[in-house]
Amino acid sequence: MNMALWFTLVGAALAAIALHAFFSRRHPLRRLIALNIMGSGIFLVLIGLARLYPGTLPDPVPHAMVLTGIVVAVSATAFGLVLLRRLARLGRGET
Amino acid sequence: MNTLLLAAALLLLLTILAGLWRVVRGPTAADRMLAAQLFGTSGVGTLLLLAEAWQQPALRDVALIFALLAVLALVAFVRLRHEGAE
Amino acid sequence: MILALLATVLIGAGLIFFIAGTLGLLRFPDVLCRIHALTKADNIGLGLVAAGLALLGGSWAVAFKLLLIWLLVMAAGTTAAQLVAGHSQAEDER
Amino acid sequence: MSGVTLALDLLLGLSLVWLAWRTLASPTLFGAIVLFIAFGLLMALVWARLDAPDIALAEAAVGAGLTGVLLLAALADLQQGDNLLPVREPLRGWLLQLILALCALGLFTLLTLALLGLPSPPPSLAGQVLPRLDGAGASHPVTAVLLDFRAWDTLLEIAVLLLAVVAAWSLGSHPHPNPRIVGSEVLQGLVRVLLPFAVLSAGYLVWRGGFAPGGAFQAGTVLAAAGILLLLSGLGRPFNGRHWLWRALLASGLFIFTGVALGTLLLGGGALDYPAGLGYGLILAIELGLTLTIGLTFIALYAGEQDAAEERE
Repeated sequence: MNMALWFTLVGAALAAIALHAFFSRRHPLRRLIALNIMGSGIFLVLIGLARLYPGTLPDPVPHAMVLTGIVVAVSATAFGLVLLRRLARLGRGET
Repeated sequence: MNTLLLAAALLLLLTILAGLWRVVRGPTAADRMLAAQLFGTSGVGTLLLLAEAWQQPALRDVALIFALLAVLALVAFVRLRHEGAE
Repeated sequence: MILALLATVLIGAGLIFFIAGTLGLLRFPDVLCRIHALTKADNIGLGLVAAGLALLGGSWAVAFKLLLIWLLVMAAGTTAAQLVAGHSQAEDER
Repeated sequence: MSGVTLALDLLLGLSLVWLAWRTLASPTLFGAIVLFIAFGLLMALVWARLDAPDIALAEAAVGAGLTGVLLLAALADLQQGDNLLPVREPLRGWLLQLILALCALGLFTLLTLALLGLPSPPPSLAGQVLPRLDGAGASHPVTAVLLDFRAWDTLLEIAVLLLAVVAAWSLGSHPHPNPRIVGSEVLQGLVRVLLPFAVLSAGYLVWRGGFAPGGAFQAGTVLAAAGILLLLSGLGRPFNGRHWLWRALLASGLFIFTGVALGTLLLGGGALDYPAGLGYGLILAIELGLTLTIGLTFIALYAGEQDAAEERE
């Protein structure tokens, strides 16, 4: 079996597992982790596609997209965590 | 030579997976964190071996970043956890 | 040829240390013992593997980078061990 | 393909799926976070396998360093006092569970079908990017795509990062994570050793980005990790987020990027259409700014903003 195809399938599996966890787990921190794993799965599909055929050179455009995606994913996660901390403080009755 | 290097990388990957078992089992939080630190070192070793086997010098830079930053999570664990809980 | 043989020996020896460290992590009874096993074995293991790879790398720049990586891992690893040990001691005393 | 490589691929893929499952099913939050950090390490190895060293670099900095520390800091904050984070009841009922499992299975099937239905060879833009590299400001294809051919996307991405900081600030302050004093001398010794190397590596990555894997994203994350390490060790003091110099540095990437866009527009070309010969210098300037912005953005999101009241003390 083609190596890149194998990893794209792994990526699809990761996305599916994480989707399941995102809806079945209720703690927001767990959901953020699930979202991150889902993202990794999708990135894996994209990069696997970029070099699906070993003869051709890897396509740099998906690489650039995934690089952008990783940075945006981290900043979204960081912002989500700020929201969480705010929510917890509201729950404790602090302002 | 290449096959040997790849076999070595495979062996290191196996030690990482064995360490994962310690993370899953614990029992203490310190154990989990320590095992995570081990992945850092084994991961650096794996990356260095792969850099040579696949002739991808950029992987040495990845190893360098790991060497620099793998300790960060452990520091956060030691300094922040259970803050104000006692 | 001799270089390649020497490199193989060094890398092989390094792997043995890695495996020993992992066995210690899995089998030793408490945190402090496990720290003891890990820090020594892994740092020496990585050093040997890096030395072997430096022989194969074929340039001083590569060898220097490998040395730098090893030194960084050692600095971080030993400090990490110290921190975790101190942390679990503090937890025990509480 | 040799048997060893095949074993390596199979082991990497299977352990990735297993690890994701264990991470998401972990009984404790702390365990989930540590397993997620390990997941990042395996991802970096997979990126290396897929000839994507740029992404492996970013994943190493993000997965090994940044995300883990952000999650741990948030967890420490959530565990202060009583945890009053509103968490809804877990899903109940076999029908809901079934629907959820079918949805997940559906996603996997759809992705697989889409993969198998691709024409052969699959569509690729490599044929359009690679011949144009000679005229671009960077000879490394990924950097050329990010900062030359599709520079607009990157410009907007930086705007999004700044927006995240502004949004976080607008929510009011969250407490700066206060480090404990345990082991601070040893730790500060380590930080004094690591920090110069981290800054040096960040610079090295920016410089490499022009012609080899590397660039502003990776360098910025390394810088952010270094800054957070400084705060955690107690060597660095939390800064005043309202200070104009801090804000100017935070926005420097966007300023330089927009400045270059306006400049090229005034020179008569299209915006971000670099004049011949100037491309390399302009891209390097933009990348240095981006590195600062990305690094400081994550530090700002980690550290939060101090209360106005605390400032006066």
